[in-house]
Amino acid sequence: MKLSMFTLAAAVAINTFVYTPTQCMADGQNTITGKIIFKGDPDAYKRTKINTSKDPNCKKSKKTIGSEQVIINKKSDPMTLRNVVVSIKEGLGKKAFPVSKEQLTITQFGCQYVPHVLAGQAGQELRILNGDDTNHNIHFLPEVNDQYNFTQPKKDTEVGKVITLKAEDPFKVKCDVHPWMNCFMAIFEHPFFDVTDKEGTYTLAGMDDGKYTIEAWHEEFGKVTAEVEVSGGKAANQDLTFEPKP
Amino acid sequence: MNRSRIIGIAAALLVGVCLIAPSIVLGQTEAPAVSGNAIDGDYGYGLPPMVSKDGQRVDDLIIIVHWFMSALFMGWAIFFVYCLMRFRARAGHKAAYDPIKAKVSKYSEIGVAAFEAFLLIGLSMPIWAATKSEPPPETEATHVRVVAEQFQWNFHYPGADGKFGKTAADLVDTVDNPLGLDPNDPAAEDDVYATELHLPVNKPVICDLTSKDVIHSFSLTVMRVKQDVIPGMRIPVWFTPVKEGRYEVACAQLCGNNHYSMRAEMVIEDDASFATWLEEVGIVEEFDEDELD
Amino acid sequence: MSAEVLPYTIKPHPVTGLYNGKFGVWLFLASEVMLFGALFSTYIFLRIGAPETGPAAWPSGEETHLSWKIGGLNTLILILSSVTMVLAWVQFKMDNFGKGRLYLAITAILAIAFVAIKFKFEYAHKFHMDIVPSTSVFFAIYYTMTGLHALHIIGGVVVICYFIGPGAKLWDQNREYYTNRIECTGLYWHFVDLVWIFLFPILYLL
Amino acid sequence: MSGDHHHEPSFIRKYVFSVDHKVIGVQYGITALSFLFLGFCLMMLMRWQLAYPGEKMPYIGNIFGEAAMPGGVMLPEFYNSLGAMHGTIMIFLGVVPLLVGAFGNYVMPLQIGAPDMAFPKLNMMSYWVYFVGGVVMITSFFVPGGAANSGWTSYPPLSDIATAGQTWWLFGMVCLITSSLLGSVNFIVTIIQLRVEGLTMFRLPFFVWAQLITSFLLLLAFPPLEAAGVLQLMDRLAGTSFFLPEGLVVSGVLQTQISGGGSPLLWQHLFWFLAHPEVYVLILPALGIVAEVIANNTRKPLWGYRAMIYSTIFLGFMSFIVWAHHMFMTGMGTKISAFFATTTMIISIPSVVILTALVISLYQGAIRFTVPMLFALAFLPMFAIGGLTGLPLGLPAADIHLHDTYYVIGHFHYVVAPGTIFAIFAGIYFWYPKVTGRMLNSTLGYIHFFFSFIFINIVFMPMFWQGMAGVSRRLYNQTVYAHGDAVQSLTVMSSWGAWMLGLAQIPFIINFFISRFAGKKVSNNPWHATTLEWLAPSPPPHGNFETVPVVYRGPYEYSVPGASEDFNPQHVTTEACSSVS
Repeated sequence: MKLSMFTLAAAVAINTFVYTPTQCMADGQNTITGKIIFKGDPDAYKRTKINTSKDPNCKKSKKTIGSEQVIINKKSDPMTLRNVVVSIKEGLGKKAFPVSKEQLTITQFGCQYVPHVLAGQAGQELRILNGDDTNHNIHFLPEVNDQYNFTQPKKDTEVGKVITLKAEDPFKVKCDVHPWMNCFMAIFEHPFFDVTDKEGTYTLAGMDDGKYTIEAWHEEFGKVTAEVEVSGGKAANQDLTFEPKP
Repeated sequence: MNRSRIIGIAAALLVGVCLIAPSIVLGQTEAPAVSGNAIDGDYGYGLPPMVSKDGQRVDDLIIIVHWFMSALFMGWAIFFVYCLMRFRARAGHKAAYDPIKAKVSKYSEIGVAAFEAFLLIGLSMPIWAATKSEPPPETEATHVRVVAEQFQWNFHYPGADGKFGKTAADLVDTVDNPLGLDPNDPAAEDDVYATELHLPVNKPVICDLTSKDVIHSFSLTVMRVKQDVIPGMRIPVWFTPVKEGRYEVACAQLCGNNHYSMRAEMVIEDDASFATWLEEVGIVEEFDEDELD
Repeated sequence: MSAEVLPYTIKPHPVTGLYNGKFGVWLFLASEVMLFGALFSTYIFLRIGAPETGPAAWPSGEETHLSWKIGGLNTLILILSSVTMVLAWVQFKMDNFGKGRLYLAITAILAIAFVAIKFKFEYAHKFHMDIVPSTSVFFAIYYTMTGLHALHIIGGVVVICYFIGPGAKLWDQNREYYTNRIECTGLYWHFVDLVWIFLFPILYLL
Repeated sequence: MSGDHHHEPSFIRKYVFSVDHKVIGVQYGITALSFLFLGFCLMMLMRWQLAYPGEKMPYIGNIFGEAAMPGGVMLPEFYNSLGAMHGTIMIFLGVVPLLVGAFGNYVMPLQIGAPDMAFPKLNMMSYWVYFVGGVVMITSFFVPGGAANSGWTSYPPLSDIATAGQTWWLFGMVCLITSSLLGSVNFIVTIIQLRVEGLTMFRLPFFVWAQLITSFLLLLAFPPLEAAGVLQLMDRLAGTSFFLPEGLVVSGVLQTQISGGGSPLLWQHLFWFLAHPEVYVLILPALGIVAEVIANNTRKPLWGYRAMIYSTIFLGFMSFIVWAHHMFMTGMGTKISAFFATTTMIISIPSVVILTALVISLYQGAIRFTVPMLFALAFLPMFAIGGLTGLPLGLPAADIHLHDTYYVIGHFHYVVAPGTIFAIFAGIYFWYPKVTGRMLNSTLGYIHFFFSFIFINIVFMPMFWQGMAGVSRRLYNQTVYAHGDAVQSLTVMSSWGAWMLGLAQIPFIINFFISRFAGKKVSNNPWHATTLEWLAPSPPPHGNFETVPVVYRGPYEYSVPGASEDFNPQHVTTEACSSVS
C-alpha cells in the first residue's frame, strides 16, 4: 500500500509537470513543433483558489488547488497557454494508424483531475484512478462516446477503472460530487496530437511528407488552425495564437 | 412435540443473546467516517437535538403518539398472552362455540378512533398549518434560495439589496456560475453564492427550494424541517433557529448514485458573525501556481 | 355430472345472469377503464398545469395540426363498425352464419380503414412535418393515447379475423358458444369505440 | 367434454404448460419462493455495506465484477440497484405471486368446490407472463449500467435519466402488471360464478373473501401504474416530457432535447394510486391465511366473521383514496393534506377491527400450538407493530420528522416481512400436506419458527430507533451524517440479525425438499379442518373432487355443541355430523 502511494504520487507529479501524450506508433520522419501564444490581458484570466470545504477529505491529498480553465505562462515572452490540444486536422488522407498499446491514465488527486486535459487515440485504453480518500462520481458528457457515469470510492490507486474510447472532439468529464472538478478529453483517429505543457509548447511527430492543417483547441478560447508543410525529416515550426476579445 | 419446542426456544434465545451483545460492541468500535468540522449537538438513540422554535411541537406530537401506541400495544399484548396461556389445548379443555358478547372491543375501537381524531385535528393539523401554510412576514425573515443539484446544495443569498438576481437555466456553469445568475441584472451584482448555509439565530428564515435536475429533499433534522425539492416548482419552507452551532443539511430523497454524499453544513450564528460571513464568503483568492504543495 | 366440467362456460349463472366469459370481459373492461382513465387524468393534470403562454403552453386550434375532419371521419367509421358488430351478433343469434360472418368482415374492414387513415393521413403527415412525440407535451399525449387506442383496434381486428377464419370451426361444434364469443368481442369493440368518442373531442376539438 | 378428457397428458402439458390450477399454483409457489430468496440475498448484500461501509466484502466480494464491486467494495450505484431490485423483487415477484398466484390459485378453487379456475388457459398465460417479467427483471442486472437504480418507486426525473436498466425494469413491470390483471379477472369470475351449491357469499372462508377483495384491488389499481409505465417508457424511448419540466440542468448540461411541460408529481400520483392499494394486496390475503389457521387451531369459529368481511370491503374502497399520504412532503397545502390524513386515519379503523377480531377469536378457544399456528400467532403482534407505527407516519406533522427515514422502512417491513411473510410460512406449513400428501417435519418447523421470530425482530426493531434519530433511508453510508454515525451500532445489529435470519431459513429449505419425499403421509384432512379443500384427496387429482360437494353450513363450525367431533365440515349434512362417531 505504501509503495503504491509512492507510485501514485510519482504518477501525479509526472502528469502534473511533464505530461506529454505518447505518440510513437507513426512511422514518418517529420515533426512539427511550436508554441501556443496568448495575446490578451492575463489579468482577466487569473487563476483562483478553489473552495473545497464541501469535502474535507480533499485537503488530505492536496491543501490548495486552483482553477485550471485558463493557465497562462506569464514569464515567457510572448505569453503562452497551457492545456491546449494540438492535432492534425486535415492532410492525412484515409491512412489508418496502429493504436498505441500504452495506457492513458487520469488520476483524481486533491479533488482535481490530473491531467486536466487529456488527449488520446481511439481504441487506446484509459485507466481512471482515485488518489483521494473520498468518493468520486465520474460523469462523461460526450456526444459520440458512451455517457459513462460511475462512482469510484476511496483510494483506488491500483486497479482503477479501464475503458476504451472512440474518436471524438474534446468533451467534458466532470465529477458529480465535487462540482468544481472537470477535465476534457480529446480522442483522435491518428496519433498526431499533443497537449501543451507548462511552457506552452507542443510536438507532433512521425508524419509523412505533406501539407497538413493543424488545429489547436482550448476549453475557453475555442479553436484556431494553421497550415504546415513538412518534408525530408526537418522539424517544421508553427506557432498558433489565441487572441480572446476583451 | 413439547420437548422440541422447549429446545427450540432455549436455543433461539441463547443465540439471540449471543448475537445482540457482540453486534452492539462491534458497532460501537466503528470509526467515524468523516474528518471535518465537528457537528454540534448530542446525537444518540432518541430524537436528535432540536434547535428550532416550532420543532418542539413536532417532537411533542411524536412523543404523545408513541405513548398512545405503547399503551394500545401493551393492553393488546397482555390480552394476547393471557389468551395463549389460559386457552391452550390440553386434556379436559374444550373450546367454546358461542362467541363472547363482550362490548370491550367495540368501546376500545371507538376510543382508538376518537383519540386518532384528536391527534389529527387537535395536534397535527395546527402544526402543519403553522409550518407549511403560514409563512412569517417577508420583511422580518432572512431569505435564502436553496438550489439542489446532483449532489450538492447551493445557497443563494440576495445580498445587501435584498433582491435575488435573475437566474436562467441556460447560464448555468458548474464552475463559474452554479446558480445561472444573469450578469446583466443589476440585482444580481451583490448576490452571494455559498455551499454552506449560514443563518442568523432567533430570526425567522424562509428558504425557497428549487432543483436543477431531479427530486431532492431538503432535510434539516435538527430544525424538524423536511421538504421535497421538485424540479419545475419553487417551494418555500420556513423555521426559526434558536441555538447557535454547526449542523447538517441532508438530502432525504434518493437522487442518484451519490445521494448519500449530498450533505451540506448549516451554521447558526449571531447577527454580527452572519454579516461578516456574508461579506467574506464571496471573496475569491488568487491562486499562485508556484505555491503548489 | 363429472366434476371436471367447468360450470357456466356457456349458460349464464342463475344469480349474476352472466356466463363466465362475459363476466370476465366486463371485468377486463373495468380495468381498461382504469387504464384509459389514468391517461385521461394525465391529460387533465398536464393541461391544468400548463402555462398560459410560452413554448410549453397548451396548443389550441391550428397549433394542434389536427384536422377535425379526418378525426370526424374516423369517428363515423368506428361508430359504423360498432353497428355492424351488433348486426353480426344478431345474425349469429338468428342462426344465420353466412350473414353474420359478412358483417364481421365489414367490421374488420372498417377497423382497418380507421387504422389506415390514422397512420397514412395523420401520423405520416405529422412525421413529415417533423412533429414527433417529443415535440411538446400535447403531442406526447396525443401520440401515446391514440397509439394505445390504435393498438387496441389492431388487437380487436386480430380477434375478429380469427373468428371469421380459423375460429369459425367452433360454429359447427357449438353455436351458442361461438355466438357468446362474438358477443364478448362486441363488448370489447364497443368499449374501444367509446374510448375514441372521448379521445376525439379532447384532442381534436377542445 | 367427454371421455377423452381423461387420457394421460404429456409431461410438458402436465407440468410446464399445464392449465390445472394446482400445477400453476405450485409453479407460482416455487418461482415466487425463489424470487423471495433472491430478494433476501440482495438485502443481505446491502446490509454488509450498511454495517461496514466501504469495507471489502469477505469471501464473496470479488464475484460481482468490476462494475459492481471493484476490489470487493460495493459501489453506490450497485447499492442503489440492489435497493431498487430488492423492493421490486420482494413485492412484485415474491410476495404478491405467492399470496395470490400460489395460495390463491391452489387453495381458492378448492375452498369453493370448483373443479378449476374459470379460465384455465388464461391462468396458464398469467403465470408465463409473470415468468417472462421475472426473467426480464433478472436480465436487467446484466445490462450495462446494471439494473434499475432509482428505487422501487422509480421517481422521475431521476428514473427518466437513469441507465438502461430502468427501461428493462419498466418492461418487466408491464409484464407483471399484465399477469396480475389476467389473474385478477380470473379470480373474481371464479369466486363469483363457480361456487358449489349451498356455498353462499357469507359461507365463504375468509381467505376467499380476502382473495376476492385483493383481486378487485389488483384489477382497478394496477392499470394506472401500467399507464404510468407506458408514459415513462415514452419519456425514456421517444424523448417525451411527461414527467420532465422545462429547464432541467443535469450535471451542468441544459437538457435542450426535451420539450418540458411535464410534471414529476404526475408519476407520484399515478404510482401511489396503485401502490397504496398494493399494500392491501400484500396484507389482505395474508390476513386470510392467518384467519384460516387461527380458526382451525383454536377449534372455535372466528369471532366477528361478518365484521371482518365488511371491514375488508371497506378497506378495499378506502385504499383508493389515501394514496397521497405518501406525498405529504411534496409541498402539499393544509387542506389536501388534511383530507388525506383523515382518510388515512379512517382506513386504520377497519384494520384495527380485523386484528381485534382475530385476537378475540383466541379467547375461549383450545389453542393448538402447531407450526402454522405459531407463525399465525406471531403474525398478530408484529402486524400490530407495523400497523401502529403507521400512525405517526399518517399524521402529517409527525411525518415531517419521520418521512423517508428508517422509521418508514421499519413500519412497512413490519407489515410485510414479519407480517406477510410469516403468514406465508403459516400457509406453507398449513397447506403443504394438501399439496403433497405429506406433512412438513414439525421439529424443523419449530426451529425455523423460533429463530426466524427472534432474528426478524432484531432486523427490524432497531430501524425505529434509527428513524427516530433522523437517519434517511436509501443511504449508501449513513455514517457521513452525525445523526447517522451516532446510531451506526443499530445498523450493525440489524445486519447481523439479517444474516442470522438467512441462516434460520436453512431448516425450512431442508424441510421443504426432504418432506416432499420423506414426510409423514397423511389423510385428506390432517388438521381436522372444516373447509372444502380438505374434502379433496391429498394431493387432489385433476378436477379436484370425486363428486361435486354440496355445502350445508358456514366455514368455521368448530366445537359445535352436540356434534360428535369438534369440527363440522362444510360439506357434511347436519344429521351426519351428530350421528357418525
